[in-house]
Amino acid sequence: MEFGLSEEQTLLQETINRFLDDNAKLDRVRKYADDAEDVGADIWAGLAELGVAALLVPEAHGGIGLKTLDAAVVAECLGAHVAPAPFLTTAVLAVTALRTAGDAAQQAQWLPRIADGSLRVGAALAEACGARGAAGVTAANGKLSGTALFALDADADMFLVADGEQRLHIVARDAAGLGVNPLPHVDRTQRMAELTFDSTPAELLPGSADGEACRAVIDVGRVVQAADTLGAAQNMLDQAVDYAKQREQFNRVIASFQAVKHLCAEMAAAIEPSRALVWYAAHALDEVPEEGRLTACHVKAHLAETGEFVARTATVVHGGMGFTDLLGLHYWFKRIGFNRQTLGGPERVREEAARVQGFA
Amino acid sequence: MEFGLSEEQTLLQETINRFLDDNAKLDRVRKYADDAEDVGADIWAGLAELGVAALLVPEAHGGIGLKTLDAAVVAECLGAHVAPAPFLTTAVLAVTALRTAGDAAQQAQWLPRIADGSLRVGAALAEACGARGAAGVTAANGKLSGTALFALDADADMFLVADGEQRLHIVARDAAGLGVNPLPHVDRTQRMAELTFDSTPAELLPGSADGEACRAVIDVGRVVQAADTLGAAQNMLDQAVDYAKQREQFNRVIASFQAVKHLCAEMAAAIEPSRALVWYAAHALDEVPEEGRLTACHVKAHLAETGEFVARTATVVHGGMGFTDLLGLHYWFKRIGFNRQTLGGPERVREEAARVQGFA
Amino acid sequence: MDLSYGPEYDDFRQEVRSFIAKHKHLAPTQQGVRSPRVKEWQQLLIQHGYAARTIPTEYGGYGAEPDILKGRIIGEEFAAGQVSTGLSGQGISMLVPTLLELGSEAQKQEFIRPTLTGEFVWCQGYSEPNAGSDLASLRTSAVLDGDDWVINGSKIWTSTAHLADWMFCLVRTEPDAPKHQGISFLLLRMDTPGIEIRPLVDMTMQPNFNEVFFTDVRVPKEQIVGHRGEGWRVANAVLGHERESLGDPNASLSRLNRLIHLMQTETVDGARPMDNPALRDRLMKFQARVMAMRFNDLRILSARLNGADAGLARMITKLQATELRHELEGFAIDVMGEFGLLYGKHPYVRDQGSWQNQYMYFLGLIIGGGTSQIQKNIISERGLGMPREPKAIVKAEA
Amino acid sequence: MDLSYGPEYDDFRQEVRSFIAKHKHLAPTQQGVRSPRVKEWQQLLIQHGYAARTIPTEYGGYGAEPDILKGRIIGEEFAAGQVSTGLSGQGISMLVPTLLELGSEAQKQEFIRPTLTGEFVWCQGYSEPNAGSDLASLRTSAVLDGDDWVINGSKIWTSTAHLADWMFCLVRTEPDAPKHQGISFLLLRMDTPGIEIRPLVDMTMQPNFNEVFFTDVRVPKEQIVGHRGEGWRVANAVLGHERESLGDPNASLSRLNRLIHLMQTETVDGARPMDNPALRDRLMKFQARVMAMRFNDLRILSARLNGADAGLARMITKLQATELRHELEGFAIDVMGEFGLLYGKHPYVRDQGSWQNQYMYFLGLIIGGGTSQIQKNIISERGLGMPREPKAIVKAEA
Repeated sequence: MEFGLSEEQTLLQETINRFLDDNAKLDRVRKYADDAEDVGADIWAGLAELGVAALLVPEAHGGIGLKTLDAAVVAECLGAHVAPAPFLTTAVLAVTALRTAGDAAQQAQWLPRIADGSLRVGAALAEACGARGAAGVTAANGKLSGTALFALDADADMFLVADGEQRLHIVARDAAGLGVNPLPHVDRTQRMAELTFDSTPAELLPGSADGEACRAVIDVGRVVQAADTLGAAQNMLDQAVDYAKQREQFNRVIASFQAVKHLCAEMAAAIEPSRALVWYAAHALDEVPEEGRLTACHVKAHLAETGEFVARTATVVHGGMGFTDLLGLHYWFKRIGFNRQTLGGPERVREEAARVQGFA
Repeated sequence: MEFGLSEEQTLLQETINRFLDDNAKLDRVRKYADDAEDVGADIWAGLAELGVAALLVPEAHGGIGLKTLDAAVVAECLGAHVAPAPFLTTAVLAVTALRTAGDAAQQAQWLPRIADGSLRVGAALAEACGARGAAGVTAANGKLSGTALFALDADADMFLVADGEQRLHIVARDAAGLGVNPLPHVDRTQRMAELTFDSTPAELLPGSADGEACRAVIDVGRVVQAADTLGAAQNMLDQAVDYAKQREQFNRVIASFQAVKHLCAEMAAAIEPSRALVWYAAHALDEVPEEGRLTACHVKAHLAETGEFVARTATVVHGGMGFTDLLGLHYWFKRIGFNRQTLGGPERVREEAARVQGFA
Repeated sequence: MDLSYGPEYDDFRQEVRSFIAKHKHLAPTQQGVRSPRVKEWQQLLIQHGYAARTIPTEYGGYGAEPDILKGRIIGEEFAAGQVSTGLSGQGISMLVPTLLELGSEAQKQEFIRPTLTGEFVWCQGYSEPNAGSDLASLRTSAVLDGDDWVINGSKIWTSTAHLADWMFCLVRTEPDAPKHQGISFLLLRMDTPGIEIRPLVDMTMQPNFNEVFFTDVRVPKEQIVGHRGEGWRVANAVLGHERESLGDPNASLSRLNRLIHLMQTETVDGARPMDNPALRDRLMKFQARVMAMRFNDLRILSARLNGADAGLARMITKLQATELRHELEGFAIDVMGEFGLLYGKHPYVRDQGSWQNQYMYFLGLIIGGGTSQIQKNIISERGLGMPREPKAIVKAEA
Repeated sequence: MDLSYGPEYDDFRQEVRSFIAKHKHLAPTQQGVRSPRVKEWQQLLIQHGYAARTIPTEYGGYGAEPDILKGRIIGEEFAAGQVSTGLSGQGISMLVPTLLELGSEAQKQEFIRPTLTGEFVWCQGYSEPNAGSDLASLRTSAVLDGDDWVINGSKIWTSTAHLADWMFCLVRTEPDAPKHQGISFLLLRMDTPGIEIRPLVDMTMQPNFNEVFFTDVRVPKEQIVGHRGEGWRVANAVLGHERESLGDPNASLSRLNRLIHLMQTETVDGARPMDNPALRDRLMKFQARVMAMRFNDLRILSARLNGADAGLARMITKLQATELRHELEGFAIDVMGEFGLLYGKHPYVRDQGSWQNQYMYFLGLIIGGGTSQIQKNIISERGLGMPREPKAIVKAEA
């Protein structure tokens, strides 16, 4: 009986955090955020060197063959550092899609390149989580047409695309008829684009015909994204506590005011059970399959709420400094906000949780 | 331009409060709560003497002919004192039903007796606000059959009853085939009963055929009940502040702890706009008919939420003493809880608010 | 992450199940501290190591090594079998561990065995009307007069005072010492002259608690645990345990499941509450919170197994669990509407009125055993390292 | 209860409407404190009494008797006509009333008219990096040297510093006095040597504010309003007004209506967000809150008309209104999902990104102008008569 991270996972956490402490400091993040040409290649290359890109890739394909909980550990580190890195898309969503639905040739072609960090894959799954407006992609004869709004990782080399029947396709960035239109949004640490398809050649992942693979990819994405939110929220609490211990008003550090203390206590009280839920949901996806989808929905929605509460409260504890760009606290605030809306907003995901149980 | 209570209304408020201060002290309320035989006749007689029973009865029928806002003022006083009195049922619901849907003979027969305090009318409207289980009443040939759950005022002399088509009927307590089965519930300051009908003679209010009268009765009931909650909530806040100023822990009055102060501030911040909403909703029912139903729904739901928050928070400020029966704080807690569920719970009423605007 | 207990424990679980299957017919169906059947059942449990498991045999226990998982398995299986786990109460849960840690040998010999067998029923006398959150300001005094302590004052929130043979209590014996150092921990018989017990009705309208008044109550001077002035330390040796036990996540889960059942069986205008998307959305929020607290509890368990402290995960439990339960019970009342208001004896009352009862009772638990305000102080100070409030110069103006 | 303004005011409303209809073509379509069109429009408004309405004619105003309802009617009609109400800013809203109340005759003559006409644009220098909630601990110093004050220090949150001709500010002139009594209120030209302005980008990524640094900035000694050490009182003469203005309930209503429009026009999987009952339920909660705040505002207005203080109804406005707006804007983002994240220039961005912008900006307003924590202190102390926190003996341990 061991509910928690293993020694290896703790070591992984320390390794990634140390790397990000050194290589994804806030000023590096700002540089990425301010400069559209900067794709954060150095950060991703460094992470790939540490095995992050290869984490979920099977050993047979040059990977490490770890599990969702390990991915959650990494995501928590990335969220804590608001690090720009295509981890969720490339190392989690694309790898899961290929493993679940790719044929042997596809796996052999792409998984090793993902594992060694040389291939970066974006993910256009928004329509499978609630298609906005007229967006949507249709597939026929190996070609895609239509629009995928809100693809994650605008800078990818190729894209994983869900069509209107939740089949999964792989499209090269330079494929004929593919348009990649970056969408400006609040969280400048994660880039999003609209993809337009005009009879664009695509490769179907053959195992995705019944839509189940797409849903499995979304499940793991939601869990890993929740872990990213967890890391961001924990970091905001840490920053708030540290700031409160230094900032003086009325001849006292504000950390000695009961109102400030209670705000911090409420954040901690929201975060701790959320952490346990993230761990369990990650564990369940691999080990308790009958609970996996339900806990994936719940962790997505619950961390959206925890994150929103912490993002607001930690900013308030910082007072005016939280509102300025000076400390950069807003990068965390916006990352949490981004994670809330992508891959399914909270009401949507809760309704899915009800449906999984036959309640709706 | 005058948003608020008139001098007459302030005077009314003072008069009622003074009467209740003298005649409905907590120990009197306890006596009523503990003794099933005590119908609170003294309190109601005294209130009737002050014109409370006659408030909404037209002058032509021996009443005072005042308006919903005046009734809200009285209800706020009653809620503040958790006073047992059939005001909502007799003086508001029944009078509104008779005025709106009764014929001249019915009005002449009953309104003067209501006005002079000699006739007490209960109200069985729960099914019109969401029929639970198989409950419901059918009407045919001047007779009622079926069950009305959760009739308000178990001690009434006659009952206003909504049938399954939201027509309104008057049934005497001693009518053949009427069963009045008291239902034990948490709020012992307001009594509720199940009514069973077995070909029970009833008098239809002829103006209620299209169901609109029933809905109008519910509208005014919701507003006046919200005012009752407002009074109860304000009183709980007042008690909490007073208690916090006296109670000492850690060598300080607890009112000097920021956490306690902020809980009280949050209650005040919830109550003040709620008061304005109660006033406006009451005003709108008479003077801004196009907004009346919408604001009646909103005030019911909003005061349910404000009330719940204040009931919990004021109890917490009282600490262990709030949990005991010693101070009787729970009478307010339970009154607010009762008002939340009767005449439509918050989700139900919000959905009605959406429907009124064509949103659902 | 490994949520299995391992083969050794699977075997143990089987043992427990066999015991339950074999002896279930002997188990009492009602709690009642004086019933012979309860006492016999308790004796049987101790013999098999399912009660008093880690108490040394010389004091009447089973004498097993502490094993958190075995303890948990016993709890799980007895709950699953809906079988009584024997006697409980503050004597067994608080006094016995206290005596084991800080009692004299004579006290251990005198009190532990009869407490375990149910011969001595105990109540706890800590809180006073003016010493709640600030327990250390308690005023009930004990003055040494010859060979006796003479006690005057009163206690409140004494849950089983009317049933108890004995009380363990905190009294002020050193009025001139700083407030935490002036307290002693005494044991006294409840039939001692000068004790008056008044039932304390709470908002659930049940006398769950009592007030106890002391007028010149004489207690032999050796009935002190630890030394004079050490009572605060003695009491705190086991206080932490109580706070955690308020937040049993399995109880929340079972309430949630019961609520789901209600939402699928009640109807409003012919539709089930479960068919109402706004209510369903609220249900899903609660389900996620209940899950999160269950896994948080596993995390704490896991830390204890490793001899570690779960830190914040443990500190937030009482705060979160009591608020969750209160809100969950309140939501069920919303789901039931007027049916949710019913309370008392009536065929229409759902689930014996437990929703209203628990809605109020858990508000009491939000307050009791360290209010949510005190919990937040603890979390921020001990968990987050934020400074204590500066001491006040003067009493605040009233 | 009488929500009509009465016949006199109905006439006045007609007048205002006629004016707007007749002159609307002259109104500036963009704010810009230096644009000649804005200044001409301002002049026209003052002539007709729609700007500077109650400022005496001798100082360049219209010289009308104060009439709250007429003021409100002007605001309502200009808003309805979507026509600029002329110049605004802290010079007009804060400095002019301050000078009228506490300025010398010379100061009134010198500053009010050019402020009203837009010749002098002002910024406010109150907050400092280490003096936010605790404004009175400000450290920017002014030392009298000959006929000049010499200022050193810095200010923050100075919204229009980069556009302003003048600043009114608080500086510490009596370092040895108790902190509230050591402050003076000075007026200074922004082109004085030694002033450096740095734009302060906030979380909306816009430079809504500035930092202003003073190095040996010399200001003629007569540019003080009130006496030395009276600055705190001078500033507070009009501070209360700012807090209330943050909570305009009509703005909340117009955002709510815009949100309703969105919920009826956006689609998810082919259905409108308005068709989602969980979102609809949330919308209805917000609608009730917006309504309640609107009527609360009417109550405050009504009290002002009667020369009374609306008390708690007024004190809770800033707290409630800023939190409501922040949450309402955040809800709209939920409604829009990923569309709600879009921000910047792009055809897909809804409503010019105003939902994200206002979501963040109102979080800033929850913090600014007295954080919610400070507001709750004020409500509990001034509104509910609860005692101030006792003074600390020592600085808390860090």
